[in-house]
Amino acid sequence: MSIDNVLTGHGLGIAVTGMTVVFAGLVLVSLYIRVLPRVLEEAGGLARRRRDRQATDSTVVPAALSSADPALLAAIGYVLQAEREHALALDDQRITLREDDEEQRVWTAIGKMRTLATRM
Amino acid sequence: MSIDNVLTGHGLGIAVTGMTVVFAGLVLVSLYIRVLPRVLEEAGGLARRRRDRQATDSTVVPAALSSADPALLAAIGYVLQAEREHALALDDQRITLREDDEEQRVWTAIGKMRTLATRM
Amino acid sequence: MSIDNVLTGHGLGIAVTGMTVVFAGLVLVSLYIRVLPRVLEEAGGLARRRRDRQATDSTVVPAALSSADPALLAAIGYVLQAEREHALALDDQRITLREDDEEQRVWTAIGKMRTLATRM
Amino acid sequence: MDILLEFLGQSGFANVTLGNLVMIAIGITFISLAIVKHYEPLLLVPIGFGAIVGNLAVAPGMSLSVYDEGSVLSYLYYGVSQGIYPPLIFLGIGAMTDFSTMLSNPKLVLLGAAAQVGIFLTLIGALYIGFTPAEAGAIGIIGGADGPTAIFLSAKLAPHLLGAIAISAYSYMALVPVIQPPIMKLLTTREERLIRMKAPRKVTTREKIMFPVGTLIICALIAPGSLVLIGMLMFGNLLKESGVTERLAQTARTGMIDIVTILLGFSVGASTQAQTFLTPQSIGIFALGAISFAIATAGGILAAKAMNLFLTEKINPLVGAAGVSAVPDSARVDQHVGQEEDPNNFLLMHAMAPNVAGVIGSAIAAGILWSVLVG
Amino acid sequence: MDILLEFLGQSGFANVTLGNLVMIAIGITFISLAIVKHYEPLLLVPIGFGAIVGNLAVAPGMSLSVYDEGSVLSYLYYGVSQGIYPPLIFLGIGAMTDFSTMLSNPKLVLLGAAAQVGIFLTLIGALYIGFTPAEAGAIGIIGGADGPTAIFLSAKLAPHLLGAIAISAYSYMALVPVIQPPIMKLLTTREERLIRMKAPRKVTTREKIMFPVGTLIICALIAPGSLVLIGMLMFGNLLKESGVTERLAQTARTGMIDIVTILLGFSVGASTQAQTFLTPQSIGIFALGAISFAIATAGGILAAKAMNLFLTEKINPLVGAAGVSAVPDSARVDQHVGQEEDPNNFLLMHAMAPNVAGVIGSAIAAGILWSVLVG
Amino acid sequence: MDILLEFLGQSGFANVTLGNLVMIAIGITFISLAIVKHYEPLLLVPIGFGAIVGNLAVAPGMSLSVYDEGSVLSYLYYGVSQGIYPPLIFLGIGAMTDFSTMLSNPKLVLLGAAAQVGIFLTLIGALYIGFTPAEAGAIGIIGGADGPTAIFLSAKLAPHLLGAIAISAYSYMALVPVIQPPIMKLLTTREERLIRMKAPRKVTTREKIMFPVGTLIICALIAPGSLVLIGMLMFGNLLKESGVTERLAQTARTGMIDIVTILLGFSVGASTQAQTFLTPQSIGIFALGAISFAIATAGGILAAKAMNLFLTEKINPLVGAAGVSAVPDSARVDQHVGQEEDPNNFLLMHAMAPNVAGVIGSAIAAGILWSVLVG
Ligand code: NA
Ligand code: NA
Ligand code: NA
Repeated sequence: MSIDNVLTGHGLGIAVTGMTVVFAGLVLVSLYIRVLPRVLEEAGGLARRRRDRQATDSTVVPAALSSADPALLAAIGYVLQAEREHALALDDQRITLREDDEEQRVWTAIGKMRTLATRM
Repeated sequence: MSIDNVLTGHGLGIAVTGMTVVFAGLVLVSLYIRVLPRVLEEAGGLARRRRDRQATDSTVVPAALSSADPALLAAIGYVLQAEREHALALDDQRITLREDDEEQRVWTAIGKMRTLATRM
Repeated sequence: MSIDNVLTGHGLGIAVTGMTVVFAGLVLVSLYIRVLPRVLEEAGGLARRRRDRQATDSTVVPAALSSADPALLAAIGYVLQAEREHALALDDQRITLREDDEEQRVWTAIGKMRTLATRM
Repeated sequence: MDILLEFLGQSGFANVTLGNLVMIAIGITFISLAIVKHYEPLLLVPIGFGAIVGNLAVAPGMSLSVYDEGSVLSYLYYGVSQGIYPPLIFLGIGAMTDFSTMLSNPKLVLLGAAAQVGIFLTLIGALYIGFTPAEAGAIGIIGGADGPTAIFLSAKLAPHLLGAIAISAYSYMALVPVIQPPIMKLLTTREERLIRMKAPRKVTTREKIMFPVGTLIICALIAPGSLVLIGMLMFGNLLKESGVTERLAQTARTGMIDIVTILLGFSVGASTQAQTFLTPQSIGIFALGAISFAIATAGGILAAKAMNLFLTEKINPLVGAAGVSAVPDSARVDQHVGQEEDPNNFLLMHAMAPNVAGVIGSAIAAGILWSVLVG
Repeated sequence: MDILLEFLGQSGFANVTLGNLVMIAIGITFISLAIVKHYEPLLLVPIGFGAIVGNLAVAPGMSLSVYDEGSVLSYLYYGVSQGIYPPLIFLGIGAMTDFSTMLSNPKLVLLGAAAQVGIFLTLIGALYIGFTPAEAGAIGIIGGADGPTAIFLSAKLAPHLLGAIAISAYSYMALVPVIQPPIMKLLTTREERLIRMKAPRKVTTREKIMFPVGTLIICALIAPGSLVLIGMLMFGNLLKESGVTERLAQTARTGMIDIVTILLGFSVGASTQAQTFLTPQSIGIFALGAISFAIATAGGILAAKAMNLFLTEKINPLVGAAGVSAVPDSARVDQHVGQEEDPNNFLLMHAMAPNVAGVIGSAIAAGILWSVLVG
Repeated sequence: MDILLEFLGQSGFANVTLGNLVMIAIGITFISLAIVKHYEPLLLVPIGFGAIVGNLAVAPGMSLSVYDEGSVLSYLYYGVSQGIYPPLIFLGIGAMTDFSTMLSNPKLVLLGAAAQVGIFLTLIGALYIGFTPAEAGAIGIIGGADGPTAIFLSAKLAPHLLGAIAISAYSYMALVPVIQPPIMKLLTTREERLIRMKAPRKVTTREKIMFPVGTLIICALIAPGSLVLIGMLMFGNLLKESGVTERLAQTARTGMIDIVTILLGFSVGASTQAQTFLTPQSIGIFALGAISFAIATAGGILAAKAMNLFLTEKINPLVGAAGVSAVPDSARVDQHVGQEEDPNNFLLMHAMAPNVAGVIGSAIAAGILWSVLVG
């Protein structure tokens, strides 16, 4: 047990380097996710029209409720949770056929294709 | 880039051999599946009696409907599809105990065996 | 084919050793499971109070029914089986959050945590 | 044209032997039995199809078969040849097995020990015929009526016989409903077959949790060679019974065991190439395997009759036959034979006790044979 | 301070090249196409993300990339480089494919053979450009429009080109809805595209069970190199159709194929490091790949037209284009193009027959190329 | 008789040491804690049972333990010793983690960085005690409170300490509800613990999709050694969020992670043989591990307090403690301690942000240590 071990092992240098790089990394991630919504907002004109149908909001509890009655919160949370799980269960069954149009109903009619749909 | 490369590499020979063998293979497969139902028909006397319960038809849309109203087709297809998926979901739960008789009901009564049923 | 092969191969010694050890092992297992309930009974004072809610009985058909009408047995077995499978299906969804208190309802309310709950 | 001729020289038509065709026919037979008779389909279908594939893997100069280095089949077979798949199968079996009946019937455990006599008498028979001690041990284990255990031990003691031993073990396991009833009827009286047994007592969750841990320690101390098989079996069972690891148990008993079963069955089947499989040795192995099953069945029944000499609450000796393992077919056969005499006699839950005990017994026997006969 | 500087010298900022950035951009493009256009998302997302990871794996002195011995990525890539993943994918595909339409339309099988002409003409083209025969064979297989088959053959014949061939194959498979329609319209008349085909007959369970066994035997006899791919495809299908192994089929078509797809896609993507990927060869491979798809499409269509010369019940030549495989996109494209002329013409079920026949055809072609060109 | 005696000489009774019995007792304790206290059962049950198995694997001359070449356990352990399992676990975690709270709280990410100070101060402490730099780095990572990351780095830097480091990391992660609260109360005032935080904003699907790609690129550029761990974490998350690969995400977060968890936990447990585990070094590692967790907790809390000096919307410093990772126990502890002061204060969703950021932070730290300290 000796401080020499620390010095010989470059302990301080490694620690300083390490914390510097960890902070640098997470600061960059932090900046990235801070900037992301604005960039998407601005760049999003085209994409938004294309994908409006898909962009669903996350299930974060809205601000107005954050200080509300906990029982209410619990109830809302439960419903969100349940719906999400339901959706997940359905997702599980979903396949990768394009779901966007008329066409789809026809595929379904054939009743043959489903199993092939996830093929490589 | 030169035709010599093709000749040196036996390109033509390989291509001819390849297409010949691919065609030979798929012609044989084609003949096999063409002959199969007739062979089964003829050889099937014994087997048919034994397995009548099992031999269910595939869900191909019958000929008479092929030029029918597409909405009707779609509806039939949907039902077939749904039933098939339902069957599949059940299958998933099925185990490999013989399902053929009285005996079975007793096993079920015990309520112990199920998990062991698929044992090696 | 000769009895010499058996002698040279120590066949009898292996067989005697083998059966001795197999019996020794299963006799010990037999004693262990015979002694187990009594040991648990005696040592169980503290543990029992702590875990009373959990200790559910196995689904073995109770003695009184063992010579009862087989149809009744079958019916009971079926219900037990069905309930058990239902429980299993639910289990499948269960996660490893502690399920023991008030606290839990709050987690549920958040509706965010579930997916992380089984994290390493 | 040269290329076409050369190619045809490599094709199956030029290289498949009569032996291969025989094996392909056997593979088709396995598949048919599984589909028509519902004999162990989860194993006979993969093994049968694997046998077809393995006996078509005969092109000279191409790395195809399980025995060719670097072939895909050789990678899949690695889990067999190194004994990795059997413990993983046992993990899944542990996660699907309810040991309650055994826990409530400790004395029936002994029947699972008695049935292992088939293993050791067969070993002597195999030595007599001229097999080496290691080979004889691997052949004897067929009498354990437990596929994964047989594969595990063969991989250690006699890898060159693995295919024949595995096929023999699974064949007779599939044929348990054919093999056992005559022996059961021969060795028991009608009065014995009519014995009704007392319903088992309730088993607590705590017992079920402590069972796998204690059993592992006992078995591994007494027969270290059984550590991996029994360790995995009990690990799976603990995952099932702990109440807090259900999602792991669920995966172990569904996706995981299914994947391993597919790979194990297919690659064991693919290892049965006629060139290495159709030998006089294999015929000897099949003959010994049949004897082994018969002796094991008799051992269990006679042990039950012997125990009855000392017990006031008699055991129905039919349940002794379940000690061979072959879970759960063997226990179902007991039930069936018992009901031929008395349709209201439900032996199944009693037969499950020696049945699962037989699995443990065979694994211990395999551990002993491994440590005595290896190297 | 020295440590910080030294560390920075190892960091990505110092080592990522322009080529890596290009590949990262390609990876992002793949992911975007999958999400926005829904092109083959189960493959493009893993491949795209893998390409990003692989092109960030450039720190000198650290074992990171698929090409560095002992790295995690190298272990995951092992299943690609040894050709293990593709047969396992085929197992799952077999377990999810219903061959009914093909069984009821035997003559349409030939269209799946005709489309393989793309493979062999591309091989000639690749030889012409200057690739070695083995390389040319691996490149030709892009025209098979079958990812696992392309990876399997490349791993055997030209492992150094595997990344480019796989990416090319999957790219064009994703682009089938863009590539095929113009060719289809060019080679067919409006009258031909209006042809309605007779509905297929019923197929019995027994036919479905006997199909995989017979097909395996035929294909493996005629082209032993296709044994593993077709063996696994038919094994999966037998598990599905046998009626007694549904739990194995279910696992093969869900958990098992998903796991393999994740590992295969990700590690193929990660193998596309700019240092080995951005070469003139890759450009040649992409160009040849496009030609290959076009020829294959034309081959299928022209074969249908040729067959119509002899048939009384005409085939709609559009379904010939499905012979390239790219299941099921290619069959859907046929349906779509057909409905542009006649919205009540349902070609899809007819197109599935050459579509799945094309999978078998490509696997046979791969088997031939492997045995002719290896070593 | 000789055979019986010889066999007994190999049996566990003759070879199990007192140390093995101690380890078996520890294994049983782990299982008990998991079942009774519900501490991290998905890991403590496999590790505990593995420890029992590993300490019974002591028969001389038999290939049983994870350290014996060719043993089944050694094959299962390969995924640990080569660092393959941890990234696959991360894949599953990514596929089950919702990063929404973090995306809506970018500044809380910094708390996940601050908590990594525990890693580096522990490294200095380990050097001081006399461990080599590589060993010290592996020990420090215990403070990352992340099992897979700890195993991954130990496998690279100090494989001989892997068992002790992994057990230490998982033990303290299980004990987070015991370790953290006193430190949290010590370092915060009642007023601070009462701070309510603004509800997070909504996060769009597009943000969630772009997050994993951008984060991977940033982290891998700045610390290439974190590529595999963060790459897999983000890959899993992209599969989850892309909306087109849900079936892959579903498998990654269920069957796949379960299989890997079973194998990882069991084989890590089995590696803790008394002969290599019960050493003075292990005691040092456990002591340093406890210090590491305490420092990390303090680091996160103090960083939150420091940030509050500059922020108008104050952070509740309790959420800083979640920066250690130990997801999600640590975040739940924050919630719990916060509610002791104000039952209507819901900190959990806020605590999840530093919690998941801490996972990324630890992976970056592991990447740095790997590249700085490796051979
Ligand atoms: Na047995
Ligand atoms: Na094709
Ligand atoms: Na951390």
